Amino acid sequence: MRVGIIGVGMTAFRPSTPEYSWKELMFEAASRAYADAGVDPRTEVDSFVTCAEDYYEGFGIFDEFTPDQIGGALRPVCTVTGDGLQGLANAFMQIQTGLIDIAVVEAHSKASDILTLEGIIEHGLDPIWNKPLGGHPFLIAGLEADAFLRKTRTSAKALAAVVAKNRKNALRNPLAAYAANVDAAQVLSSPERFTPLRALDIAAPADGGVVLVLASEAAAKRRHANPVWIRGIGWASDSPTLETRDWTQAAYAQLAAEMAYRLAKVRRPATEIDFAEVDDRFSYKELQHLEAVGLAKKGEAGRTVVKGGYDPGGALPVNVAGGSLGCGNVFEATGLHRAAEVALQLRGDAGSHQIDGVRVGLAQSWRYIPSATGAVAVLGAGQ
Amino acid sequence: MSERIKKWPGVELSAADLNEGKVTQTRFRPNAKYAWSAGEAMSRFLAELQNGRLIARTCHSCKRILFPPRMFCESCFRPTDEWTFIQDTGTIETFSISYLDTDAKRIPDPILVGVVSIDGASPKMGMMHYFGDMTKEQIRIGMRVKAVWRPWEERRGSVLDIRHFGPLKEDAK
Amino acid sequence: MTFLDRTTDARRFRQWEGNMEADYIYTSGVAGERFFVALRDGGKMLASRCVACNLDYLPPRLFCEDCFAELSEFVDVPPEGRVAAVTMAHLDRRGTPLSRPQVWALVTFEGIRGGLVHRLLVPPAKARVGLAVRAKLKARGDRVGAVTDIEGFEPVRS
Amino acid sequence: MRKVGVIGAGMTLFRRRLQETGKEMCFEATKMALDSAGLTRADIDMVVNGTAPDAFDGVHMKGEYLLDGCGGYRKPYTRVFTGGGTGVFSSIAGWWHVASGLADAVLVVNEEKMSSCQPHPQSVFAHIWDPILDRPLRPNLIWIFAMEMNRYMHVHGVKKEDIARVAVKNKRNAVGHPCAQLADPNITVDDVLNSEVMAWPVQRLDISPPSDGASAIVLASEDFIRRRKIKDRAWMSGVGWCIDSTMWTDRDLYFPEYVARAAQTAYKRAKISDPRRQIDFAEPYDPFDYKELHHLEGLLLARKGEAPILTREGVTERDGDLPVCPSGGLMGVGNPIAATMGQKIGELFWQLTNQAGKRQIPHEVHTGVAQAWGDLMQYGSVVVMSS
Repeated sequence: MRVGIIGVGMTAFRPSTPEYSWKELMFEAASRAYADAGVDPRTEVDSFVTCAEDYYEGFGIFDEFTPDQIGGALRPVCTVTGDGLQGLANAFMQIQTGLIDIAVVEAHSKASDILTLEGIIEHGLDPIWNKPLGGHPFLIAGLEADAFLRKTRTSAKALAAVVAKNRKNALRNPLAAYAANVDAAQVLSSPERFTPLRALDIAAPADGGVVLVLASEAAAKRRHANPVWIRGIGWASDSPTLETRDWTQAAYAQLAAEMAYRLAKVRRPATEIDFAEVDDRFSYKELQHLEAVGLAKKGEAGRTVVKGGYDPGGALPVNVAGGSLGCGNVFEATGLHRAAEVALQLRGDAGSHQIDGVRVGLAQSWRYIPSATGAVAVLGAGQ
Repeated sequence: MSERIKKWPGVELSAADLNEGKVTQTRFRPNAKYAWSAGEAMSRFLAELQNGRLIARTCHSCKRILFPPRMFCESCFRPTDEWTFIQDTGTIETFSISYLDTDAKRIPDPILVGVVSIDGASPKMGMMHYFGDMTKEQIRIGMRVKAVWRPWEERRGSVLDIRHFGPLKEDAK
Repeated sequence: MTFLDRTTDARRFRQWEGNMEADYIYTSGVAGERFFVALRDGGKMLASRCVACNLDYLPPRLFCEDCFAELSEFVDVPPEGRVAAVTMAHLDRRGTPLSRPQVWALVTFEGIRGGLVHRLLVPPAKARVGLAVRAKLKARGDRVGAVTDIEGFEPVRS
Repeated sequence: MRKVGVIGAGMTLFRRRLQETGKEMCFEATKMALDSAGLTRADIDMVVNGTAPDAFDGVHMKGEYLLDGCGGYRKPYTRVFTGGGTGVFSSIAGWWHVASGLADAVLVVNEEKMSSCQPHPQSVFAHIWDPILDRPLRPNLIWIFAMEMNRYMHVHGVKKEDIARVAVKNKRNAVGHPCAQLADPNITVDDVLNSEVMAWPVQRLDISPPSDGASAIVLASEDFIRRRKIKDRAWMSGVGWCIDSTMWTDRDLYFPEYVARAAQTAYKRAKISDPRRQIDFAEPYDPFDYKELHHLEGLLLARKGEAPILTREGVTERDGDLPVCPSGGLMGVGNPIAATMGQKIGELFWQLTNQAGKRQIPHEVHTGVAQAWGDLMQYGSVVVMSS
């Protein structure tokens, strides 16, 4: 049975949103998604999946605070403590059981509610082996970037090219929080943070919400919807133990892509996929992820980005909407935002950052520091 | 299950093993601080508490008067329509007589706490709060109560601007 | 946007402060207990051995994450390791800029799966991948049985 | 839709404090479940983890931390979290992994290490409330149970001694459970009624205290079960889940409507039209003794206000007409929130495959229901299983 996306709703991404409580932010994204899908959540939605982590929200049990603003009160709602693409995978499976026709996936960030972001991320480190050392948690990204750059012989210039591309791309995305006309030289002269990463290599946090409405093929047909199909989806985790995981490549993204390609019957991703939205919350991650999902050969992503191969007009447009470097880090909503952008592109609804003639797109996610978990979705337009 | 498995896993520790460091361990207190945006509905709610008033939102679709107020109706899934003030009197829906404080420490004088449905809001809609000016023998479900407000200068825009709910003398209304 | 009433006076928006803080005690666990007692009392590091996979894990584990065997054998970690990845942190754990960057490394050991992420006790200019290092331990009397009993890794030859 | 069966289960001891790290506890329960199903980690396609607040274990993104212990290394792995409802909900998530056709064999692993939090897990319960409406009042978690219990007692005129009978029954049932923390063969109704008052009407022996523990089950498709010639299996014939509004002070707490909705969905899927007649035994969520009664009514196994009467008449005893919590429940075995899957789904599996040993219901049983409850008195998750 095929499963399609029939509704997309997003708020703007902003560094802070004092005018909204987290509930009100979720309500806006949900309202937009239901209007887009033409669906009444109170009578037509069979299942709601929200994606959230307690410490990002500041609640002992955040699941309590999810139903009302998405139309889920006294309805089947659950929290997937994962990123939005994992939530999408679970809604996809629910529909595949045949018992659910229409499902909703929600993810958001109210990062501006957090006063001590480093403290929250640090609290995710292994309490026996890592947390007592007292380092900033981003040192893990610094170490991984070092291992990746060294192994693939990628230059710091390539990282700067990723940042410049994504922040410039965001200038064409009215929802983006951190659009800027930045060039590689500015990135390379920004303050050092976790060598080889500089300040501008690290996506800044943002608030924002994303809601997608999914339907079975039969339900989509009944509603005369023109869905974007979830042709394949996969998710996987490498070791949670920092010391034993693979530091040079994103094994989780490779495994997730293999699963998604198997379901989507994609055999040669580099030729079959027209564009990609991948996690770039640290600049090197975009390159690492492109290689892991098979859209670049090992060691080549860095050279390709420098040559403009991932620009909107390049051979493989990557993060045309601006990525997290341009839109802001929306934490667990990051992956769902990627899927939403791919869906809008495939519908031809991406506005001034629309790319022409795209039929198949890839969305990829990572669960941020300190995880080695990620997901991949292959979306396709038309029949 | 029980028949086939001989050893059930788990190494039990005593409080002393942990607290006196008889097993190796790590201690930590996370730095996890927040300032939640109150947003549209709660900002107004808090401002009105500071004014000594309770405010609700109406939904013209289901005809409910929603308290605590929200900008959307969770039943109709539509934006709510209007602000409306409600009373500061109500009825005890349920209560507890607590000999425990927040840290589960025992206290000699119990806290009276419960849910009050507020007059003027739709039936059963209310808030959790303390009860005062009554004994644990006097408190009962169905009892009529009224907010006892802190003096104006002590109010901060918080549910604590109400000191507690005390008995309502109906004839004095 | 999606509401019927909106405030345009930004001063009216309130924030509410709070936290998610508590005190925690984490036990080292079954495998961790073996490691930290040996570190504290014997000044040495242990890895746990998976016979089935022919692997030695550092940090030691109660179970093989791959074949899922319960691990009960322990072996000594070689005294000398090498730096496999390195970074200079310019911010402390609270995000405050440091006057002198901290050097951090992933240190691996010959024949061992894993390693340790820890401080590298060299000036930033001398921090490099491939450097041969050994653990610098606190004095016996100062060791409590925690990963902080290791002060960091220092070059074998300075 | 593909049929999904439970083919193995395991659990650790439930104790106030265990030395194992959370991931070590997960490993032990997972290994037991795999061994009992005759499988290895290599046979498993996907893994689901269920664990309640990160603030108990004291690890942000706790699901990631526990991953290797759950057998999730280099596999598709997801954590789900619906408060206390996770105790049964994670098995529902496992069910859709298999029923969708994406996986043939799935591990579901639940864990809680509540002893990490000092001085008492109560201190992190302070964070589960709405920060603006509730937290300023510095509520204790037991308060809301006391409020719900009081409302339930008030509406139906229930006496405390009828509630205390649940505690007695479950602590006695737990005597046969090898993992039990709170079994007591000699406890009486008077013991419960004379225990110290915590937050009236809740007394010390009305509550299941916090524990450390983990539990795991293995789920598989019908095809996999046939192919592997697996004998001990119990089918998940119906699942349902439902959450009520966050605004708990706007609801009448005397009846758990969300449990009833979840149960109706599960019964419909299991083709059960008359639950009281068609269901042979139940494992409702019982972190407090009154919750068993409340949930029996929510599960439509008793009319509103009838559950205390059934209990008084012995209907819910292990040898009664409708055995309830034959495992010993949370009241008898312990309450490491999500890990109580061991007494709920685990017990249904063990009873339906005749492996419950000293706890085996003396008469034949074919269909059981398990339920968990959580969040701000608003979450119901229900699973019907049949032999």
